[in-house]
Amino acid sequence: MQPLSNIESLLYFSPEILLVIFAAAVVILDLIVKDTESSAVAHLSLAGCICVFATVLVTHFSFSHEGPVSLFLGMVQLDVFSSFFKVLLLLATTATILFSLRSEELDARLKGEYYALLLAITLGMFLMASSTNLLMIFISLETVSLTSYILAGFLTHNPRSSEAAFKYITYGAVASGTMLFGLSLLFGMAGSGDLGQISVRLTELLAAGEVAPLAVLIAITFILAGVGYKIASVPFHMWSPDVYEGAPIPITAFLSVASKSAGFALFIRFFYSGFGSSELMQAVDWTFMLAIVSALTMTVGNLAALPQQNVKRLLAYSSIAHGGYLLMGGVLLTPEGIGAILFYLIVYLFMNLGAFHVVVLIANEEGSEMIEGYRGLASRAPLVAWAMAIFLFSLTGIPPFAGFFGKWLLFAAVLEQGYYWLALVGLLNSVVSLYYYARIVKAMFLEDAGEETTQTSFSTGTFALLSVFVIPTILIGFLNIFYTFSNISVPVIPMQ
Amino acid sequence: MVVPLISLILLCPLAAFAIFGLLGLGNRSFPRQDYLSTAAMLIGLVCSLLLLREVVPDPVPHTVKWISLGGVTFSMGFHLDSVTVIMLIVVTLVSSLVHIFSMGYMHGDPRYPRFFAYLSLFSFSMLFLVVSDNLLGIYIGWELVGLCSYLLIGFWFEKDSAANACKKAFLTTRVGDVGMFIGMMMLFTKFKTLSLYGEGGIFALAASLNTEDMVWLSIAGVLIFCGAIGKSAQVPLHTWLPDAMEGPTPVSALIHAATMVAAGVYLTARMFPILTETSSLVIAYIGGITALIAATIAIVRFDIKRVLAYSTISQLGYMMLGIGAGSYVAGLFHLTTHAFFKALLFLGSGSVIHAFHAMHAHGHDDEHDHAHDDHDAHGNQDLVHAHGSEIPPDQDMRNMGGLRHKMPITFVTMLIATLSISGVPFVFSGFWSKDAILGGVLGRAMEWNSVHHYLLFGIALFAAGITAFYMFRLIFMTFFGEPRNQEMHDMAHESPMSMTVPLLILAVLSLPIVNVLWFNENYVKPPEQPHLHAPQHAHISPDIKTDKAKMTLSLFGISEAVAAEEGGNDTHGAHVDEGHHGHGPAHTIAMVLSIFVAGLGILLSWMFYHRRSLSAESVATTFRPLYNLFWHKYYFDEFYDGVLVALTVWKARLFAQFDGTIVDGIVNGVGTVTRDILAVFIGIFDNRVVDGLVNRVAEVTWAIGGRVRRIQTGAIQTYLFVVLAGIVLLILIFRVL
Amino acid sequence: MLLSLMIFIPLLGMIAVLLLPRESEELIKRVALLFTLVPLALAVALFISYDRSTAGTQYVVNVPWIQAFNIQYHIGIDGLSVTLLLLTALLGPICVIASWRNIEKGIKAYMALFLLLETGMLGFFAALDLFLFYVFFELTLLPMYFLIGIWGGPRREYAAIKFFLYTLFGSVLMLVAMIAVYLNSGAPGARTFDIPTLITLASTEGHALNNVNFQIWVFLGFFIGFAVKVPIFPFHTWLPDAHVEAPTAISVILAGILLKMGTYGLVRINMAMFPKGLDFFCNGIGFWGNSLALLGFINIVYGSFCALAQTDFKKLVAYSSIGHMGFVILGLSARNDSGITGAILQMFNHGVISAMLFLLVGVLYDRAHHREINGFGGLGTKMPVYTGITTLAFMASLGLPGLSGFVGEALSLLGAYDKFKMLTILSTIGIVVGAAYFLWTLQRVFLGTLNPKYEELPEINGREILTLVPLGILTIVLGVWPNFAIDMFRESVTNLIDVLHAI
Amino acid sequence: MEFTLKPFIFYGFALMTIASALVVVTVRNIVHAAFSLMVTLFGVAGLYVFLQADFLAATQVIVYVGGILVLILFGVMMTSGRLEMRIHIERGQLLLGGVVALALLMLLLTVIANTPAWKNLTDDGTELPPTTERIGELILNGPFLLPFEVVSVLLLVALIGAALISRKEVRD
Amino acid sequence: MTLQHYLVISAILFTLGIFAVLTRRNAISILMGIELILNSCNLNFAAFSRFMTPPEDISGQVIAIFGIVLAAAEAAVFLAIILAIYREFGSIRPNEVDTLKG
Repeated sequence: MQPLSNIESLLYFSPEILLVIFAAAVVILDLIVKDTESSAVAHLSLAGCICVFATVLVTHFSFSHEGPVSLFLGMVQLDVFSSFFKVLLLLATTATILFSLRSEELDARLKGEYYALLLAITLGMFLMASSTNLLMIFISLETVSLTSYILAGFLTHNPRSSEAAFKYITYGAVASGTMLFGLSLLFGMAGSGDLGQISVRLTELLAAGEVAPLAVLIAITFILAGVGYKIASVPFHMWSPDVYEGAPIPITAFLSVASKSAGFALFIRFFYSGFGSSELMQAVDWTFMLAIVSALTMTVGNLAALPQQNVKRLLAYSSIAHGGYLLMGGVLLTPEGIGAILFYLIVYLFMNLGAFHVVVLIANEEGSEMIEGYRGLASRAPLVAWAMAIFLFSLTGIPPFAGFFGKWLLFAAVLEQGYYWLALVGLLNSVVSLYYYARIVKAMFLEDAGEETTQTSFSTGTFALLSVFVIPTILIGFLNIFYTFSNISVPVIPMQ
Repeated sequence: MVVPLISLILLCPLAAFAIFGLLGLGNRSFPRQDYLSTAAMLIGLVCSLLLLREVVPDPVPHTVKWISLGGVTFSMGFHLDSVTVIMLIVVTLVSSLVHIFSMGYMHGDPRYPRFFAYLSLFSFSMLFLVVSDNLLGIYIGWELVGLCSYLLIGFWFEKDSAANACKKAFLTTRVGDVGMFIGMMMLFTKFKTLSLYGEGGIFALAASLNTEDMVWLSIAGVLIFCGAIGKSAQVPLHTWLPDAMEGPTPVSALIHAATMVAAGVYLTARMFPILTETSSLVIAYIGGITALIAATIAIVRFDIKRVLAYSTISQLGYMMLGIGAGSYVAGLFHLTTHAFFKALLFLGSGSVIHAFHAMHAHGHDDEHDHAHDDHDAHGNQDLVHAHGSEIPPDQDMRNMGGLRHKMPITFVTMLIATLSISGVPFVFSGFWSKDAILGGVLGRAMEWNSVHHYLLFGIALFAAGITAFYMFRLIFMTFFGEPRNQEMHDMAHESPMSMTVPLLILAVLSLPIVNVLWFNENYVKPPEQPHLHAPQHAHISPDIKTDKAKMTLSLFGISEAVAAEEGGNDTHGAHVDEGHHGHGPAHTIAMVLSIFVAGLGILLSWMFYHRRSLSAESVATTFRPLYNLFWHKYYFDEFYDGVLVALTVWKARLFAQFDGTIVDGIVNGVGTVTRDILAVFIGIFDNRVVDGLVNRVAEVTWAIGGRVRRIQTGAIQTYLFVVLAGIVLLILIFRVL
Repeated sequence: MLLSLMIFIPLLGMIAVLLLPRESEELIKRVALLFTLVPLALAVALFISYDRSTAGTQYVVNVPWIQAFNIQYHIGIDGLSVTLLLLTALLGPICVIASWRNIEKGIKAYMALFLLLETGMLGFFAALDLFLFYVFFELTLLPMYFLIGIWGGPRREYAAIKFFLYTLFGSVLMLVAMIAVYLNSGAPGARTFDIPTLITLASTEGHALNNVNFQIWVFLGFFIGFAVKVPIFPFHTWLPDAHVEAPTAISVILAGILLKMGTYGLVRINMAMFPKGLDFFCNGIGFWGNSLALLGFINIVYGSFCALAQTDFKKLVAYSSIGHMGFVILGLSARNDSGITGAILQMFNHGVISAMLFLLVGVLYDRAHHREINGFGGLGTKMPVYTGITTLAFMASLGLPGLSGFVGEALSLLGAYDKFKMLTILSTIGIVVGAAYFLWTLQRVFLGTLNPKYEELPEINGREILTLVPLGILTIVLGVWPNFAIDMFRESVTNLIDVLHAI
Repeated sequence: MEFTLKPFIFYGFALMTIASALVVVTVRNIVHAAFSLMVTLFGVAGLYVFLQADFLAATQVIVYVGGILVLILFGVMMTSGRLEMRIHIERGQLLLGGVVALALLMLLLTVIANTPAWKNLTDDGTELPPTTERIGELILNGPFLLPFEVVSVLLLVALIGAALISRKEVRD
Repeated sequence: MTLQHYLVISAILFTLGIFAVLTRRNAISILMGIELILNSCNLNFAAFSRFMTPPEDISGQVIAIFGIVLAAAEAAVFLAIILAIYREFGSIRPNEVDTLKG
């Protein structure tokens, strides 16, 4: 597979280019439109998302017959895997834009920049999903990170938002610095920035005894700090509850879904394509380390979620725990495991965004993110309450909701490799998780609101959006096509 | 003809009950449930009589598959032999008479139709038990009669005493039933069937068991007998029967005298072929002890029904003793005669109660009121006053006296029954049957040269004397002498026709006319007992045997009429029954002795209670400990209460029970103790420990959650520290592992 | 097709109910009733047309579902499932009728959830694919949680979450075991969830599923999952709470069907699929060899004694359920025809009888608004019909011959005695204590002098009688003619025993 | 073997870099720290020169010293209340941080010492052609075109974001 | 002047950066620490480019240039956020910015 030259690559790269164009257009439109109440900017960015979506599909179907294509002289790669994530990420971005439109906490006057930043971060994530070069990996990661810091701190009048941004950037800078150090070590060992070549060289060097396994291990661990911070895995997770709580809700939703997905894309690309060769794994068996990280991540996430009163924070911890479940699939980096991660990411996208949508609605209505605000929701707005219940039970992993099917794939992948203890830890964790999810359900259904209940009415648009999340959450598990999707999207280990 | 007839016998009463049950759903009832039930019983009686001719020597069970599993089958079916038919006749006859009697006795009761429906259900259950050819069927009938007994004892459930009594009856008998069920399990596991008869039946299979299995078979036999202990109120599970007298008197007559309690005897007789020496001896001892204990308790009772109740227990003990001693026919014979005369006694007492009761009802609107009003004022011989107040006034013999003029028919019929039960010779059936048992026991004793059986004979003989004594005490106190409660006496009157006619019929039946069936050797044949062998040392010459007999006789100071019987012999071996009257010297000896003790008993009774030449009070004072023992019914109830309560730390309650009223026995004992201690403990255990363990896990999880949360201090540098330390640790852990 | 129709008609009913306006309560109830009556009719049709002479599954539907994992929509019935399907379908309309008047708020959601629950239960008993089986198993969880949690008593939140957590705990262990079975069922690509296939594989010498150690562990995984549902000591503590707090109809379902799901699972999966694992736990040798029977014994005695200690009527019935399910476990551990038949009969009969008992408690609670046993007394005079039906139910429950409770109990014990003599003898304590608490309750509630507070207590009404009569008839019919039910599953049991003895 | 000054100069730069970096992380006064950082950055630039990375060294001086450091100083001035001038350090934190940092250092040194591929690679001192042109080629017509473009987007984002966040709030 | 020399210097710089980040209770000092870390990475890249790749391959140096650019961008945003923090909290001591926790 010969990498395409810069010029040749442009056609394959059209989704990203379109994204940049729309981001620029949004900034310009914002300068033109003076009306602060207008949502033209948002609609332009929505249109952008849709166009990019179409372009992603067109690009994918036009070029997928060529197999994986390496672009820009080996910097990025276009394959089913990256297309899969692009679709996923665009869905998340679209949803976030829609949430932002409805959210009352975002500052109306700054919308132009806001949407431009959203499109820019999407670009970064696209690149994270398709990078095959160390430099590209780092740059895309930094793009996403820097934009995230800004988005998290977007509510400049809100100290919590600023604090979130501060913690986020401090944490992120250290993590990415550490990662860059790891990358430099890797570069130093292999003498190349290309993932494929690194894999080949490392195998040779390890075989020749030129490189000690410890060196590779340290490089991997340092890199894991950067990746782990993106997917919020223990011990790199600590920023996420604070940031999720402080950031605007749509951004929290976006971070918990899109950022995590992109992180997993990077993780899979890096560890599976880069280090997935059996020779490497024999020399440096880092899977056990990942297993420990995975077990710790879900346990810490779930246990810390138990006493939370703030739903956003609770969902932050839950999102950490889900990162742990997802990591299980990555422990051994088998095709089954990767397929399970991809499938779970689809499911997670819908159920988690759905849950955050409800959080947005309640925050708008109650002005509160606390569990008390959910009291008696079932009588005030039954449909919203039922939708929330479905999301939460799906997050718990209870049949017939999609979350169960996702978990089942992950557990099956782990058990397949004989990691019984890890599967057990995961399952017991999902029992624990029921407890805090059910607290919200309890508040919604089993407790009365106290004062006389007034029916809260939501617009049909709200319900339409809600059903966009509810229906997949119920149906995905029963439809073959999603399993197929996730299975064919597993990247192939490049043949050496 | 057999199947349709038996089906008819069973279905008629069942239909009568079903009609009541179905209408009951709509809270209605058939207007003449009494006629319906009675008619059903009379049809049954006719059919039973018709069945007399159908008996064949080796009956084949008529069975259907009831539960068929892959490997085993439980079938239900009829087994019709002579004993079955006789039982059928007895049950249907007594039941019919009780039905008729109840029309008068229960007249005006608000739940009058229900009473008859229950009676029908009982009759069905009892008849089902009787005709069943397998243990499962018997067990089903067994439990169903228990249910009916429960329902009927608690018929006047508004009375707390009745409510307690019915519960006690059910539970006490169930304890025995569980034993029986375990026995059934043993038999089933061994033989893979519960059918008794036929090729693959238990009896046929058990016959081929070898000697190693004898211990096992003995245990199984005794366990099955446990059911009989409960149902037939044998020691130690007899305490429920006296309490069961809380039920209406016709119920006492039918269920707790004539039929249901005799079912235990019937069961034991049915199991006759699998009894071994050990199990037979256990049965005999329990029967004998029961006969004695119950009889002695009866001496000191004042409640007319309780006297009869203890008498029933005592007589049931006789029957058990008879069967345990191998006198199969004698045991069943006594069952039959006892059914009639005891039913008669109960119905007679019912008549008396009814007479008093009617008067009693005048003063009180509530017809079941049993408030203790002024009857304490009358001079009673009560030594332990606390207990006297328990007896309803209309059943208290101390309120009676001189009724023979007021109620002549009742008096005469009851007298006949009393003579019969007391063993007054020749013209009363009771004499013959009781004598058959005594003779059988003595015969076994002599034949086997068995100390056990001599002892049992002595007990039985002694009890026979006591029986005569307390029965005549009852007659004297009730019908003779001066009225002790003039007001009540004035109101008393003879009962209506519906009540007296059954009395008269039963009186006729208490004469030895039914003996015909039993005297016919070909009609009732005792089954073989393949596992019952005479002890090794029992093979002694007839001479010595005779000598033994003579010695025994001389021991009692009687030497007459022995020689005449010496020609008779019983060399049939151990498994040949000796109940047939007039055989062997043993019977002659027994007869003579029994006549003697009966006479003695009657005489003493006459002196104490009629002529009053002896003072019961002074005797009671003299033998105070003994008297107390009898009065407290050998402390059985207290024992059950006490032992269980003693487990508790709740001493106060214990004492309150000893000097307060006699709280009812095992049930409340078990109930109270278990609730207060055991079950509460388990309840706490369940909440605290089992649940607590889970909750503790949850708490710990929660606490860890709190801890994990606390790491999230909010200070960014802590987070960074965790990251970097985490990196170091991950690398180090990996290096170490 | 008939079977699928039966399973999914309640789901259609749920959708229909959801589409109705919230205000038209009567209509909602009628629609719900209709959509529960249709499955009943279908169940009766199945029951009649079921071929009793064979052990094979009938009315099989087998279509691929999630091909990626070879998961199929595979349903079918054998004798055991058809019996329990009938029970489920029967209790459906009964519960709808029982909820007619006493559900005050949110009848729409209630009926919708109830119908969903029914689909879950029906599907569970018909599923022949392990994955489907699990999905249906869990499908019952959510409606139950809401039904207890929203319409329950004062401590409903606690009870609901407790029920949920316990069951989920069990079912995740089951999930692990299930995945383990799947992964060991063959080479990648040839793996299967198909229960009949798995049973065959598990008894194939040399197959990975046939390995003793594997079977023991997997057996344990499934066992704990089902044990929570049954519930088997010490996983039982959710039950009294759930029962006490749940509304009447839901208690009925809980006791009548949900507990049976546990025992059904034990038979269908644990026994049939892992005979070697089963053998380890009930071969009578050593502690482990007696452990299953021991659990049965503990359940019986412990449940009975706990019931004796209760003063809450409903809690008493709840604990009695624990005791009665012990007989099922004991019977199953015997592994012979009388034991297993007895256990299955006991499942069905307990379903019927406990349903009756809970309905009866509900009748009383609706009138007196409390369930304190000691707070009544002498009701027999005021409510003779109610007393009569209660007596019938009590007698059936305490194992009076002639009523259905006896047959199952007796057969279980007879079977168990063959293997576990001492434990069975000790278990008979449960019979006596069972009689004790029921009679004691009968006495405290119905006998004695009438509590003046309840002078005006109305008699049980026609609607309530309507819910009880079918169950009462079943109780009597099955007591008198047990072959009526046994005919259905005799062949299945024989087949199962062959499997068990083939090891 | 020709005696050269080169090693001495190298060690001088190395020492300067490390010593000033030590001052950066230990000195209490933030302005002193900032100026120490400048020395460090210069030192690193010197090391780049030794590595014959002339363009990189120039970039280092221009961007770091001319840009970032000035930015930092601005930051110091805009936020320096009286308190903020002195950097607060807590002993426990110092200890923990020191332990972790030392552990990391030990790990890295172990790796550096134990990687044969990195051993015995001496700078042979051959002069290489200037890099500027080649770097331009690589960035504008080579594999680094895409990163270059992306970084430009990133810089734009940072620009917008920094302006957005630091903008003084006009409260309503 | 072997590769190891450079690597050791870089490692020390990295560790000092980490140490600063962990111990300095001032946001700007933390930023300085981060800059040290990034410098150490760049030094690594440059050194590896010199020693581990063919002389004509200078991609390591280019990566280091990109590293400098990224560091600049990051510093800009970081300082902007520090200003926001100073505005909201009146302090840039990281341990005083801890309203979000638990």
